[in-house]
Amino acid sequence: MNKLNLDNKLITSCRKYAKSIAKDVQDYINKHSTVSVERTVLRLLGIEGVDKFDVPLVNRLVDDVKENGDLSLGVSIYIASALKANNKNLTEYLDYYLSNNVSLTDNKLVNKNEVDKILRLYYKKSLTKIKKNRDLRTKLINKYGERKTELYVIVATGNIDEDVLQAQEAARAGADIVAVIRSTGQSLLDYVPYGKTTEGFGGTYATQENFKIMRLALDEVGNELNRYIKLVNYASGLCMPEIAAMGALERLDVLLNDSMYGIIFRDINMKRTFIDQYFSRMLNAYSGIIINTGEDNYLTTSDAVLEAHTVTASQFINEGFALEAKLKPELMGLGHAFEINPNIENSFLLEIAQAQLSRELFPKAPLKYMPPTKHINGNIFRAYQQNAMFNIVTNLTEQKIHLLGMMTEAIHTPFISDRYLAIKNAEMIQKSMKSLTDEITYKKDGFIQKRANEVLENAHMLLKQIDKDGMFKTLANGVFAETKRAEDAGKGLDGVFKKSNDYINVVSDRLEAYFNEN
Amino acid sequence: MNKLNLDNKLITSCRKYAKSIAKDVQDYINKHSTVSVERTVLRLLGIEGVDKFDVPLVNRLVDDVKENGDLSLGVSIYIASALKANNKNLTEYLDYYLSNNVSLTDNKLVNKNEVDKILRLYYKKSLTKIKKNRDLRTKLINKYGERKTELYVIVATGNIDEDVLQAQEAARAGADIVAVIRSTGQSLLDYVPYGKTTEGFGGTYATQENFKIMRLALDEVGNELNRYIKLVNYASGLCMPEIAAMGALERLDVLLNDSMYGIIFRDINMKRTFIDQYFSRMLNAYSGIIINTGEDNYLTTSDAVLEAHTVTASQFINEGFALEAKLKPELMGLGHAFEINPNIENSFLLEIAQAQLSRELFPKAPLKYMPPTKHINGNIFRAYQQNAMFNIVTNLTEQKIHLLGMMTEAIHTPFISDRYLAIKNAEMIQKSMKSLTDEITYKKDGFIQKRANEVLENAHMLLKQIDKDGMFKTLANGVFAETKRAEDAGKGLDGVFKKSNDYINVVSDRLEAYFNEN
Amino acid sequence: MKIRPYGDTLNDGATQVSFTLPIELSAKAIQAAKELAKKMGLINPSVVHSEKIGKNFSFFIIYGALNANVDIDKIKVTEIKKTSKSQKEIEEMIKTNFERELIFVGASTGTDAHTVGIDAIMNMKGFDGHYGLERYQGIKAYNLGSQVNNEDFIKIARDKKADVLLVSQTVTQKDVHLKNLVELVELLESENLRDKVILIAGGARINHELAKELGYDAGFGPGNYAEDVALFAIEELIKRKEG
Amino acid sequence: MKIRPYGDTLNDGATQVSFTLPIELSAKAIQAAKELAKKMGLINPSVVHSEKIGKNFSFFIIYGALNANVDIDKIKVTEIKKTSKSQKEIEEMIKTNFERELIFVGASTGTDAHTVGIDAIMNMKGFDGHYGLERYQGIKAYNLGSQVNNEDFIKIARDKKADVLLVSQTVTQKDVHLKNLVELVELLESENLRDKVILIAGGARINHELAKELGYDAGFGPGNYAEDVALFAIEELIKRKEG
Ligand code: B12
Ligand code: B12
Ligand SMILES: Cc1ncc(COP(=O)(O)O)c(C=O)c1O
Ligand SMILES: Cc1ncc(COP(=O)(O)O)c(C=O)c1O
Repeated sequence: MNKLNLDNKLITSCRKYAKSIAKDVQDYINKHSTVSVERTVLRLLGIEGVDKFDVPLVNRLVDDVKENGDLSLGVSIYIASALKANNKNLTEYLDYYLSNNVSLTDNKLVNKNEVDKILRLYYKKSLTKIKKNRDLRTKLINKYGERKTELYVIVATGNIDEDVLQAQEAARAGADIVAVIRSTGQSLLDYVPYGKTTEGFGGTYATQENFKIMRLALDEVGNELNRYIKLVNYASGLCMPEIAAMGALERLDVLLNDSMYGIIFRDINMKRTFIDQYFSRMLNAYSGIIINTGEDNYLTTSDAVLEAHTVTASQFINEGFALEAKLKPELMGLGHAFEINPNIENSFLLEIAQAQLSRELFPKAPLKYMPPTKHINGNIFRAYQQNAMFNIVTNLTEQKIHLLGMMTEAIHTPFISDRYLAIKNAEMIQKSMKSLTDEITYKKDGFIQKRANEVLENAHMLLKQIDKDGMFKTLANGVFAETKRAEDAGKGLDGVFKKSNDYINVVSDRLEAYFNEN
Repeated sequence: MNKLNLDNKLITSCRKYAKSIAKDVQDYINKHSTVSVERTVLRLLGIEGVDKFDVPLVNRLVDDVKENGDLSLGVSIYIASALKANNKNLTEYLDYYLSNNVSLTDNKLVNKNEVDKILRLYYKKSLTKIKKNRDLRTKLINKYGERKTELYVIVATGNIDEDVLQAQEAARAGADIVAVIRSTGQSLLDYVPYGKTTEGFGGTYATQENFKIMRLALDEVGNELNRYIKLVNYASGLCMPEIAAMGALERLDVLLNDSMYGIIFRDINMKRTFIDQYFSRMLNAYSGIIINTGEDNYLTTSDAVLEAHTVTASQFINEGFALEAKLKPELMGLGHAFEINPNIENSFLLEIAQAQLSRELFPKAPLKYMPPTKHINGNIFRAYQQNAMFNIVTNLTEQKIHLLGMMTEAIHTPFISDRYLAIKNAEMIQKSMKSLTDEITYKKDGFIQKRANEVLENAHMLLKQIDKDGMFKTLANGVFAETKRAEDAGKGLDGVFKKSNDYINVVSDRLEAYFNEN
Repeated sequence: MKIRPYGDTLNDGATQVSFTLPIELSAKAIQAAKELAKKMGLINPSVVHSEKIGKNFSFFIIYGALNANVDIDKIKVTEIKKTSKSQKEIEEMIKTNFERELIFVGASTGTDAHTVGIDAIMNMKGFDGHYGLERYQGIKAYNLGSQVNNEDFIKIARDKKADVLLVSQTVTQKDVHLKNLVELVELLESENLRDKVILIAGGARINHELAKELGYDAGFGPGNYAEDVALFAIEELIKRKEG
Repeated sequence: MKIRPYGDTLNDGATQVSFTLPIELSAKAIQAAKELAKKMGLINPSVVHSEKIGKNFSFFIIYGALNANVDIDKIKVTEIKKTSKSQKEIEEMIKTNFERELIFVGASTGTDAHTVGIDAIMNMKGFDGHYGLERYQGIKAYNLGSQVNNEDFIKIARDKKADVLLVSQTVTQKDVHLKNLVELVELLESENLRDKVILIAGGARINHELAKELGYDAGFGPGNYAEDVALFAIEELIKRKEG
């Protein structure tokens, strides 16, 4: 795996800066929580469903506290107090809550120390279920084995039933991983839609029921094929930790989980999403779900040659964030992409340099490698070729999560035949070039090595600067994706609050204890 | 260019065997001539056109001698005698010949020594024209420059006017070399059709007029583009040397010229075509026309993995034949192909090994590298990918004449869009991977090196065997392309004759003298 | 002049088609594909490839000769000629004809998060070597970014006293862009603003034809740059001033 | 059941088309492409790609929703079921039903030089792991190779007393294969031989349907092997013996 002759000291220094950058943000995070974090706690206590106005119960409860109580204490204490005061179990209390015009804040608050005792029963059930999911996943993967490079496709019809059909056919065609793309705009909703859905735009709503339906379908087809088919969905957005919880409960295997994506591409407030990200990644860590980060997206708005180092720097920072959340390298699906203009001389060599650099910098990470999108046009034949070239680099540089490019990338979300042809494209490369990476070495100080080292040096310089400026200012400067985002602008800031000294979050307390033990 | 770590002693030994094999056939050739060789002499004396039954004059004259005279003397002496006896120049004599019911053999034969003196005037005119063509080609190539790897496409509409249109558009799209495919079956005609043609099947008739029309068209578009566009046609077949002469006169740049192709794939008698080939290659050598050989075709009937060495062995033999005909390595466009089943594990590595082997064995030769055809099916997207993979190997192994694969290979002769897309495919690879071959080395004794050495060893063993058996027996055994051809079967044997001791061929005498001097 | 698709001979009608049928692959499925091709007007269609692409799906590639032709002399397209005017010349036009800065307000609207298109037209940096409107003297350009809903867009347009509105739409699935574009026109009309602005749409699947149909003044697809848009808007503004 | 092409939703009709038009690229050319697509029955066709591919040629890729559907229950295909019989079983059939060797004569006829197809069916070695007819006990197979003209073919068939004639045709440009195949039938009829043999055609563009139309007993395209051909011929010979 060592083909680039990289400077190890430089790498260590990058990590040091990244750690310091993440730590700085973490200091902020530790003092705050968000409505979404609190709703996640409720979900993990087992609260599901919507009221008669289709408002999710968890939203109603947290909003209730926000309006009528002191959310800075966290929602945990309010629930515990309500159960105790009413002498009801959770189901009984929720029935009571919904049928009578009461507030969660109506009750005398219990002593801080009692909270966990009252709620343990509930969150334990969830955490046990998640643990079982994790064990089952491990068991199934051990049973069936796992490909070195896994083929990842998306379904995006908007209709979960149609998605199921297409996901199963994709698995039969050879896909290892299936992602259900979310309906466009969902990431800006400050609640998670409920129940099975059959309408969406450019994707299907991420709901717990839809997760369940798809998980079942993939298990079914996996059983038919003697393979474990991984399921992916998207956490990034205003409900990051809630989706992480839902994904954990329904045995998703991968979650797109990146605050940077939300900030830059969805204009979500940075404070909000940093806090949400931390809690959601802790859940990912506990549930054994691989995260996918979105550095690849930077290259859709910035130039992939000039701004390559911003991807690398961001990967280091995302690694830093992930480590804060106790995520193991084996779950860090850092993102990168094949986005250099193919009309540039030696662009293929530049792509090799970049992909191999990611590979060598994060040797244990199940890197997510994205196909060309920006320089794909409506010429489906040209696109099919570009995807073949991308597939070659994927194999040459031994990536793990191999998102397949679609020949109709510039046209529509994939048709069933687009996906099938994409899989066959990747399979032909995988098979016909199986040992190619073992066969070849790159010239010492040649074009590829030089480029990789140059990108690493630039990333190092950038990290140093960011460490000086801090993340907030860096984002305001538009360092990533050439998009500027102000500290106090963007969506969802009103859902952020400072934790009081008496703040309690029974789930994160439990998880922290768990991580300390394990 | 040295990437395979080949055994030089083995290579030298291969060449020794090949030389001995070619020499053995040459001994046979030297004693014989054919009707086509004689017709070629007439063509180079300036005889063109057809009689009122559309029979080419050159056929009529040679048949005349065959019937009424002694062809073993060669046609030269009959023409010389006729001119002298009738005291006419050639044009006058031909008029006389056609209007009166006379035979070329009616005249008293001149003294052997007089023949050249009488005819020199005529063939000198042709040879001078050819020399001028050669010089002009060199001049234009020097003026415009030449790409390292030249993109070669075919036109095959059957209609020379439509061919012109498509050839010019191909050049504008980026083609460096344009081949006009012959109408299927022409290679079995024992005469060359005359004049401009607009009907053909799977290709356009190779006629001198069509050559002229296309040469003009390519010069025109080349002038527009500031490039020299090379013109290719096919000599192999029953009229090999005649087409070589026509090609020389009309400034073709490349001729498919391979007796082995005729024998195996057209069932042409081996003696006939060996003799024809020798004379035609002498003409190619004189006119600076690159020959293309057809080893690639073997892999359409034999397995490209198991029979790879037959291609290599045949390349050595064809080099041997070419050297006998005084062809310089710079004109030896030996053929090979990308024909391994892509479903075979590591087939891409096998292809690299084979292509690089050809490259290193014949470092000066403008190798002709053929695209996948056999394992292309009606899936045009898959085909486009296979062609991209082929284009990559072409660039990695620095081939010279790069025949472009068509996505519709399994369907029809190329549409204008097929050709365009094929050129764009190749250009994207050329540009984006420009320096890749300089960047990479193959593992010592790795998969690729091992395979190349194995093929070379097998070729060596085969050459040794062929040297023992002789070419005639070898072909009877079906060593190449798994096709057996008997020494005295096949088309065109009746056109072969043994030269008498008094045989004269003014053109070959002149050429031999020329080669001795140059 | 009537024309037909061209493969390798004039009027051969050579056409390639591909589609998936939601049935298992069989001789019957192949025949079904062929009959569909015939219904498309292909003479002698040849199913050159058929492949099982799932339990209940088969994929077909077909070649045939299209019977239909089209008379190109009868085709009318309202086409905005690509300008040969430079940024300088356009700035000059503004200076000559207007005493004030022209206000352009642009956004990628609705839930659309794609900004590259609108940025290409508006941002300093521009696209493909063509500077964006922000760099034009005489133009004040406000780029509101993406995910701007129509109400907010109109509000800001009114606040800024926009002369020209630029709307970008990239996501077209289930025709979400059409809904969104039409809604904007309706809102503008209901607020009596429609006639007071030049309304321009753009995006990968937008063209002038379509934009006109939807009630816009112009539409720009791929391959257009700031100068094309600026020139159109300014000529239109001059016309309106004079007319 | 009526079916339509399928993209990502049942009955969405999603269809891809590409062709070249013999005119320069322009908005007009794009519109012409769109109108042709409409004439093909595509609703809302979208020209997703257009490219100048020569001085006077432009290339188009189009997606649209096909309006037409096809009723698969009404489709009739005469299909030769691929056999599940093995070489052994077929040899047994011959032994049981005939006292003599059955004579098969095959060739790639006309100027066609492609032998891989006919070899796949006839040669010892076979194809894709299926042995050829030469290896069958009870069958005497003569493979005449390629470029055999119809007259010679018939002469040899008569000499060898052929029961079954196998004709391969690969080159189809300008329908040369049709001419050649029809000529063979006519020659056989004029020599009163047509009824005395089982006449079978094969090749990349041949199918049973087409072969029947041309007056053959059967036609085999890609994906067929010696056993399929042998079984058809032998069942037919038994029928004729009995009938
Ligand atoms: C970059 C990109 C993204 C980036 C956007 C970053 C950003 N800040 O813009 C990211 C990664 C965030 C993204 C996300 C998504 N994307 Co996106 N994305 C693309 C991509 C790769 C390129 C688009 C682009 O930048 N083109 C370059 C610009 C310059 O071209 P353009 O927009 O056509 O602009 C030109 C003209 O049209 C015109 N123009 C454009 N706007 C305007 C406006 C005016 C007024 C004028 C005058 C002219 C004009 O001028 C420009 C210059 O000539 C395309 C695929 C492709 N190759 O086309 C998919 C694509 C557009 N995305 C798609 C989808 C579905 C999404 C998602 C919904 C789901 C997903 N796949 O993740 C999300 C969410 C986005 C949302 N809700 O809108 C689909 C849309 C399918 C469809 N037809 O509906 C596409 C086609 C990919 C696909 N096949 O699935 N995407
Ligand atoms: C190999 C090949 C050659 C070899 C042939 C060697 C040989 N001894 O056979 C060589 C190199 C000599 C050659 C030459 C030419 N070829 Co060629 N060739 C091909 C190629 C690559 C593969 C054909 C093949 O072998 N297929 C594999 C066999 C097993 O498949 P099959 O024939 O379909 O056979 C199966 C069935 O159809 C069936 N079957 C076939 N015959 C029969 C008969 C019976 C009785 C039965 C029951 C079944 C049966 O059973 C087989 C097994 O399932 C194709 C392109 C392609 N990828 O298809 C072009 C192709 C056929 N060739 C073509 C052409 C034009 C030529 C040439 C005329 C010009 C040229 N391009 O050089 C020359 C001259 C040939 C001539 N006059 O016939 C064109 C034909 C275009 C058209 N549709 O008309 C093609 C499609 C290439 C192209 N796109 O231009 N060719
Ligand atoms: C990290 C990350 N999260 C989320 C998304 C998708 O988010 P949305 O559902 O907002 O389109 C992406 C898409 O590329 C992504 O890269
Ligand atoms: C060496 C050689 N000669 C000639 C030809 C073409 O010959 P014909 O015109 O007989 O098809 C080929 C075709 O592949 C060839 O390789």
